[in-house]
Amino acid sequence: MTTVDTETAGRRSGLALVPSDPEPQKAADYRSDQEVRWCPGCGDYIILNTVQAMLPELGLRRENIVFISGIGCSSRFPYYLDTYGMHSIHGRAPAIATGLAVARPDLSVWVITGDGDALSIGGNHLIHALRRNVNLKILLFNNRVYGLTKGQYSPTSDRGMVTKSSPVGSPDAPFNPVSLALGAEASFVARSMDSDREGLAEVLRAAAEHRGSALVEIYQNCPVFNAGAFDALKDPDQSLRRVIRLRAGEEIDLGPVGEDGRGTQVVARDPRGRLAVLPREEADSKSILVHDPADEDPSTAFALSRLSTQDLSCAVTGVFRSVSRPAYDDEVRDQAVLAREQHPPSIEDVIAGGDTWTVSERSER
Amino acid sequence: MTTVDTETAGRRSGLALVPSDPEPQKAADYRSDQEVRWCPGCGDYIILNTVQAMLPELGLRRENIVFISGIGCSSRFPYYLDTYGMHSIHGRAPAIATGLAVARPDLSVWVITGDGDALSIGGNHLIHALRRNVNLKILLFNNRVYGLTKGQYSPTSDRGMVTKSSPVGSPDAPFNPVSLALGAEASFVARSMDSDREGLAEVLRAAAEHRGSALVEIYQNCPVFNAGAFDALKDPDQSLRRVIRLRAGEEIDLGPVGEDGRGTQVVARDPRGRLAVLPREEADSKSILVHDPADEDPSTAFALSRLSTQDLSCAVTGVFRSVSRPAYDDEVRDQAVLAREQHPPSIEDVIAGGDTWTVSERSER
Amino acid sequence: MTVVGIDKVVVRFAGDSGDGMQLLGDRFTLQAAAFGNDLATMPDYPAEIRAPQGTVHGVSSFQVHFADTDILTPGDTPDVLVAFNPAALKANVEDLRAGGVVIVDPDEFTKRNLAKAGYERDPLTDGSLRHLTLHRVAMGAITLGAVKPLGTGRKDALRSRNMFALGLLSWMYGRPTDGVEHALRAKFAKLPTVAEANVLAFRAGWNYGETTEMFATTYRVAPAALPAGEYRRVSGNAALALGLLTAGWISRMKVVLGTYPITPASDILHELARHKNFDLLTIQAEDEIAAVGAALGASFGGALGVTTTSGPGLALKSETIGLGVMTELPLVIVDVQRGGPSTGLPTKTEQADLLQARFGRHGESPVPVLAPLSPSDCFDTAVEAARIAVTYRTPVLLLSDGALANGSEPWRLPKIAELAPIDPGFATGPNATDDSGDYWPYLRDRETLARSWAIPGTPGLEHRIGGLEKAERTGAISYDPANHEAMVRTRQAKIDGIAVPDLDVDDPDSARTLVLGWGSTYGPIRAAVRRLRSAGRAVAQAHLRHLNPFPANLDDVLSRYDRVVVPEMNLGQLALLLRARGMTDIVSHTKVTGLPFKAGELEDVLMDLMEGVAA
Amino acid sequence: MTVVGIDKVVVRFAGDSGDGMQLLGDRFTLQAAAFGNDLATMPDYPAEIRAPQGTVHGVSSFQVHFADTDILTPGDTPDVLVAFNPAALKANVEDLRAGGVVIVDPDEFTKRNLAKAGYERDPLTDGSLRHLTLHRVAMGAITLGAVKPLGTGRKDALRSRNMFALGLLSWMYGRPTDGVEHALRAKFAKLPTVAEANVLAFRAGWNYGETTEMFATTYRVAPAALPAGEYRRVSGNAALALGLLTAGWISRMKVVLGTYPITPASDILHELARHKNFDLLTIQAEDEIAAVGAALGASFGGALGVTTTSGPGLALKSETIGLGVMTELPLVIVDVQRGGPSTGLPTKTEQADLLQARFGRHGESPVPVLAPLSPSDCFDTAVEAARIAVTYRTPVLLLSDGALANGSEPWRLPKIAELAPIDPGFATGPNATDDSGDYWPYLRDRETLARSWAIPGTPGLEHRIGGLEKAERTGAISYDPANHEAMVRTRQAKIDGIAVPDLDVDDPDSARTLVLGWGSTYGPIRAAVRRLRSAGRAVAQAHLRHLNPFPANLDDVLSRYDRVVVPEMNLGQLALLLRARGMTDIVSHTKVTGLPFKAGELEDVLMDLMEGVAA
Ligand SMILES: Cc1ncc(C[n+]2csc(CCOP(=O)(O)OP(=O)(O)O)c2C)c(N)n1
Ligand SMILES: Cc1ncc(C[n+]2csc(CCOP(=O)(O)OP(=O)(O)O)c2C)c(N)n1
Ligand code: SF4
Ligand code: SF4
Ligand SMILES: [Mg+2]
Ligand SMILES: [Mg+2]
Repeated sequence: MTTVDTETAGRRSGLALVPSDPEPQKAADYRSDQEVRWCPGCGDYIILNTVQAMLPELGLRRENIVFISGIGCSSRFPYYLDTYGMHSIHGRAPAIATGLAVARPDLSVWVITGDGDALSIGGNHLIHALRRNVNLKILLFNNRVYGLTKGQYSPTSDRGMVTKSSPVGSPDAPFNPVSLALGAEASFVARSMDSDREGLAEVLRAAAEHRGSALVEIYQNCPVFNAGAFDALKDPDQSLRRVIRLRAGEEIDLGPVGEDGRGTQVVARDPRGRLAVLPREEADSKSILVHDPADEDPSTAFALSRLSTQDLSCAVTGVFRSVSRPAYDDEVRDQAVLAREQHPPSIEDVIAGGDTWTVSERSER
Repeated sequence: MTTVDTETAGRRSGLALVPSDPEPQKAADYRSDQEVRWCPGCGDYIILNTVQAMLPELGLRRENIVFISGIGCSSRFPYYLDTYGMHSIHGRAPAIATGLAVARPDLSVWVITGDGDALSIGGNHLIHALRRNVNLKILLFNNRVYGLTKGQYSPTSDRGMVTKSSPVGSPDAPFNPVSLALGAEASFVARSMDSDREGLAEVLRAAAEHRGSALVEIYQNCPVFNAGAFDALKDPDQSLRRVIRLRAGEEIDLGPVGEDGRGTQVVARDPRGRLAVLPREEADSKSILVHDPADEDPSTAFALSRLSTQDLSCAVTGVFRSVSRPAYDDEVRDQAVLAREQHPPSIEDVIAGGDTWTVSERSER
Repeated sequence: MTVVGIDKVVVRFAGDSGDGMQLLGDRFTLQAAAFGNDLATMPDYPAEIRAPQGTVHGVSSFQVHFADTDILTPGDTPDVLVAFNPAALKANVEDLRAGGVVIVDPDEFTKRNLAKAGYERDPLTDGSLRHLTLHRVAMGAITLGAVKPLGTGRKDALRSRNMFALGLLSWMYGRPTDGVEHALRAKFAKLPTVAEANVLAFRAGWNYGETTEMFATTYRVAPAALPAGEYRRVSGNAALALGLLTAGWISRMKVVLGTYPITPASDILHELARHKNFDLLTIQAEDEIAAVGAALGASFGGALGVTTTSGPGLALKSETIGLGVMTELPLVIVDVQRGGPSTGLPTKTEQADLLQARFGRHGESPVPVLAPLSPSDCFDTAVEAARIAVTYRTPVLLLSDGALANGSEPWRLPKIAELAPIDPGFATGPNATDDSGDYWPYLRDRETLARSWAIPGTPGLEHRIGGLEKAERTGAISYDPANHEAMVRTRQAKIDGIAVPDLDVDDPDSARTLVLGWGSTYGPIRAAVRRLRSAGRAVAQAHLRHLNPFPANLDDVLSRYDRVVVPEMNLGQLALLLRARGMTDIVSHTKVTGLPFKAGELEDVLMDLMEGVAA
Repeated sequence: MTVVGIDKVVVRFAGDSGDGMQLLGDRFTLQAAAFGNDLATMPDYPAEIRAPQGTVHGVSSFQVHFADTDILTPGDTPDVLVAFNPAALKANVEDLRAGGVVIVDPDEFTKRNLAKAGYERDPLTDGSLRHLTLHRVAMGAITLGAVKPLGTGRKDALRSRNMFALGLLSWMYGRPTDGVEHALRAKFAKLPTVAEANVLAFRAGWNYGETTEMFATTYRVAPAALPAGEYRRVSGNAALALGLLTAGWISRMKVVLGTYPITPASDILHELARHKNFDLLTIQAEDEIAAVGAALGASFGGALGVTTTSGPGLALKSETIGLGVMTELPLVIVDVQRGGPSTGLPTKTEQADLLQARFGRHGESPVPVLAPLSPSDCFDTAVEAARIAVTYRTPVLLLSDGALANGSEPWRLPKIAELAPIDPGFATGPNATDDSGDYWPYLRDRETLARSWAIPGTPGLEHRIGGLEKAERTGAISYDPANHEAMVRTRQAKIDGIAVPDLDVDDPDSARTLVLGWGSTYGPIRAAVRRLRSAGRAVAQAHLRHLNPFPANLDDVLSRYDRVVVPEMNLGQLALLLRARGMTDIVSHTKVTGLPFKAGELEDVLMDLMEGVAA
């Protein structure tokens, strides 16, 4: 698969300017020589494998892929991928990646971050990257805890969660990362889960193709400090009742599949216009929501993000929003191109500035 | 008016624990001896006057009111109010105010900030204060420009705005502060305008009464660096067509008032469930939105925030959302109270820790 | 069976992160403490993420040094190593002294485990341990047998191996055992089977020593001659937390800790979070800037604002500390130093933030700097830091480090009632000296130069402070050049004038060489000095706890010596500060490995230097 | 009418912020420049917010010093003050030399205006200006008359008063006038009436001088003997921006400026943002941390990452600069220093960030530090900073200050083609020395100790870097103690070994006293030294541009003098660094008022000191 300059429906691909590799690649090409050092059972392993399996499909030259991470267990990720990479400092990866992406249109730039890294110390850089729509793919590993520092609560932890830093329960209300991203004008927002390899690979591919910032929240199990936080979504039976998978152009449904091959529950607008999960038979068929991630108005995507609850009684996954709007780095570069066309650079002219005068030899005394 | 311990509908007031002043106060009591030094025509003057006129109505002891600001023209505000105050550093006022509010339940704590201060450098503290629902009233003076540093574009400036730092136009897409706040789980979000004294005073009062974080975005004119940015909303005729004033329990309408005393345009759900502004006669009366700021689900408030456009062809003002949820500082203090009840503090016991042993005189050799 | 009396022993336990080494070390330490030995400990965790089982990266260890005299370090070289798997052996065996004892479980030395540990040949058989005393004890198998009656599964049963080792070592060193069983039952009260398994394994270990003939000798380390009193074991982080709590207690100020987790400082938060029944609040903020901001905000409200962090966090807090300097509010900033620069070696120790603490802010913004010299001294230093912060209305920097934070030692419990109270002396009425009846927040105490401090809620004293330059006395914004000059110099004079105890010198032999240290190097320096003196060398020792301002007699003291040796775990930061005071003859000895100095290594260095002097 | 030749004159224009003082000063300066005088300027803005009209806080001023010799400062005491209103008089009159000329518009001295300015009595009549030469010129009324034909409204017409003043001063000093009218018409090309009004006012001013008999004398300042070449006037911020642009040009690297606005650094952004036609990008980031992060990210991609800020911003960037130290990537950090601590005096100048620049990071994280010594030198220093950053793969700190940033002087245009190119020397293939065929990003150049640098997009050299300690050569994560020690010392050695030109000393008379400065104090120090020499005193002068590492001959140079006087606009930060190198006999002379040194004040200080020496 070659993706250079794919312009689908007038939309430039996120990879449009990145050179492609004529040679076929395999997952193993993306394995670095570093020993992987997460705890046994950590969800990060599956995500790593999924990414390693997905990257070859992009067909990019490996040297033109860069992973930038912050600090956290998840942020060790770049070490294990045989691409260029930087394990930076806590919370700052989106800012660092912004500089890189702006300077180098020929790179596919990925950010790896955790719920603490992205949403606690790094919250500002995250929302600004999304607002500006820098061409970055941001994978947020949400294990709802600070793993690396041994288990304090994070901005996505449940209120009341008991940790070493909250022995009688966290007093903080959590963020919903998808809602936050939508409030910050994100052009692409998706959610997936470590255990859902297929779903994850799908949103990662979509993110890669998206031009602009793409935020992918990934529910990730931390068996050591927040064991089983997402178990309810992993049990096949529970998952059926709880997980909503968004698919563009399709009705949003869930629950055990009925005879018609569709979920027995649907997401529909209630009479006040708000979203609700109903048994299919109770829903007026016109009120059933058909998913449109390309909707310019993020309000429906936002409403969908609120269907997901912190207690996971309902979890919405897939691509919430994917709309086309100018990418910051493209804009900045376009300004430069235009400037160059209008005024070819002359260092001498700029140095002279405009108002100069000459002191001739004879004026020397 | 005395507001101590007003518990309306089971909701504790934002001022519940602040001592009230038996003496009547006047605006002049809140004027400090400092000469006000904004540029002539700056919207900050009107906001200052409005606040000085509103504070006496709260009936609080003046010494129990604190204004904390960051850095910016707007952040000079505390100097002009004869209360306690701190003109802190750029972007950090919400963090500093959080510490103060948590430590001192008997204070009414206000934060004064600008679009740069709150949304650029201070973005992270803002969203976290809102998420935690700290009992702070945050007034965001949005003039869509960095005033103090002489006119660079800000995170609320129009894309394409020409400033000294963007001579060919800003490449940044702006935030919508109300959307951002709602995405960050804010329990109270409102918007008003410098010139709309009455509307402003109203939302300020509501903010003061709200327990938890209250964000009030105030459109503020900067005649020097972004002159007339909000003029379209000030011309009475234009304002009628553009400004939507939200009122709890009322239909959301705008436009010239019809014979029935109601606006000729309404906000209604379109068939896909999204909000739209329509002539009243075109709207199915059931689809007309009745404003419910207390709706637990912020989705409708979010949708309303999207009706406001950056170009001000439509501007929604008033209280978007005001819901009751635990305030961080109350929670933290309640934990302490509970802890004290369960284990009265004994410094000696804590110091001893549990595992002690005694070295007696005789064991000395 | 011989029983040999010895004066000290250093034992190190090492195994996989999951093998319970910290619990084992902890219990063994408590036994020594209860017995009355003096002791020091040093835990060592693996790199921050749990590595695959059985690899060298995943090894966790705990070292205990206990003795019949007062001791100063966790020991340079272990006498005994209990290695629970080949990786633990590999990671630790080189540290042992020649002739040291190694206890291993031979069943763990399978091909697979050896390979995981990176051994090409079996060290138990290839002769590489010839210089050591090797004991093979089937700890796993015996434990399994011992707990069999409980019907526990194999994997769970093996978890009690650490208690087997505790039993065995307790027997070897004649430690009291009754406390142990009691403590285990209490710890696992909710899991009685686990408790029982641990007790059975512990007994099995003791019995193994008693019954088999593997160990020909047991040892006795007599109790140490510690000052009489009630003691506990305390780590630096715990002592620091308790010091902060105590400062709140004796000042009657609410303590508000605003912090963001970071290794190796997080445990201070964890400790304080447990004491919400005191007038204390902890705020886990969104980042370090918010953390120090919240602390400063609380201070503005009349609380004792505290923030705790490590180097990277201190860097982030710089700007806000500057605001604290300008607003002249109390604030205690604790930096538990770790290996740098950048993320560096986050779990290792270092003293390389001293210059950041002194100078890491823009403008002229002096702050007092203190450093504790041992784990228990973290308590006193924290109280002292708070006292200075409140008395002088200033941010104070306290520099702990990874070695202090996680190390522990016996601590004679302080008598809280005997501590001098701290008095915030809040203003209660107008103070203007011009009969205006105004309140002047920047009117200063003549002696301390501390400004007047009125807190919100005080009627009639409403005022505003902030980061812009303040007019002398009134505190109004001032752009006046002369005022700025005066304020800059006043802020400096205030810090320079802080009352600091004189530097004590220990110099029984009128030496020509002084060893001067600061912070956690106290233990190894003192131990080295003792050794030198036993070897008949005259050497003086002094240790700085106040790094800004320095003790008033410092220049005097230093001038009395031909040379001053300054050992530091950095590239010579204290040495730089001393030279900047015009002191010559400073010999900087530095080491930056992430590990504390060893007494022996310092002894050698000092010896060489002194021979140089003599020559 | 007498025409008097003089060698220099200092003129200050002062008025309300809205009165166009900066434009006036600018034009007058350009005339002097075009005439061939040497010159220096100093604008002074009011506090950051526009104050109410007519108040002292709202006064804006512009000082120009022009002369027939090369000059070094904007002048200590103005010879002429043009005050557009009472507030402007009040704010400035005390700075004038005795006998100086004051030009005021008497119509402005209304009761109301006097009150706004805080005058209780009219200074024009109360005798308080007795020691000065007062000229009352109805600038407003005459301007109104002059522009009447255009039919402009009163308020707009009065806006041209500044050009009236320009005309009058041009006449007084015999400045060429043709350029002015042309320039005004060009500037207001889109507003022809305004252009015409300005021209008419300008002519009216000239004619007023020529016609009335108010001024008995006019003055002539001959052109200065500047080296031949093409000149322009340049401010420090503009020169700095152009230096960065030029560094990109000669290195063929894209320049990426990541920055966040802050006074007095913002103009560097403003200048560079205008040159997007070069291979240059500006990113106005959300804060200072993001700004330096973006710059470092760009550097990682092979660009020249640059970030510009002032003290508070530098504090925030500390942690990320540490990452730059660890990853060993080029990065230029410009700190335009202002009055501190905290928000301090944001529009004033100071040199108090030197120690922050040197030490304001955790761990041992050395970076080179450079400081330009005049506005035009900002160009060379920026090029030099970039050269060091790229050659040695290191963050470099450049310390400008408010006085340099906004001050201006004539600048002989550099010949870009003659500048030595900067070569990033990107790696293109594997470099492992062990025939593994691997790429080792931390393999070092033997001479510079710079590491190998492969940028993304280079096939086969894929690798990861980051903030954890790196293994020597391979750059893999390493927790090895010996490796850490080696890396800490190597990073230090790399910076210590940077090639820095020797310190030049100007010492024609074999003096016993050396004056050593750094940064923007060059002008006043040099001027003071000249005066002393004219007075027959022997005094040597040297100025440091490299503050880390210091020039290799520094110790040598200093040791040649009995005493070294170090004037600084801080509390003695360079002095501290010098003493820390073991230098004694350092006399620190400090001033922290937010204002530059005056030559006269330094002359006095040095004179006193030398008398002391002599005594
Ligand atoms: C400036 C700074 N502050 C704090 C830390 C300590 N720290 C490292 S990672 C982390 C949180 C990690 O949580 P998360 O981002 O959720 O990642 P996880 O480990 O859970 O994958 C913290 C607090 C640091 N390294 N640097
Ligand atoms: C750490 C820091 N960075 C930058 C600045 C410079 N600065 C001061 S205010 C400001 C922006 C002000 O904009 P805004 O918050 O919108 O306030 P306004 O002046 O428009 O009211 C900036 C960039 C500073 N003072 N401190
Ligand atoms: S602590 Fe949790 S997140 Fe970190 S590596 Fe272990 S399991 Fe994974
Ligand atoms: S610059 Fe703008 S925001 Fe600032 S004081 Fe002037 S008018 Fe107001
Ligand atoms: Mg996490
Ligand atoms: Mg603004």
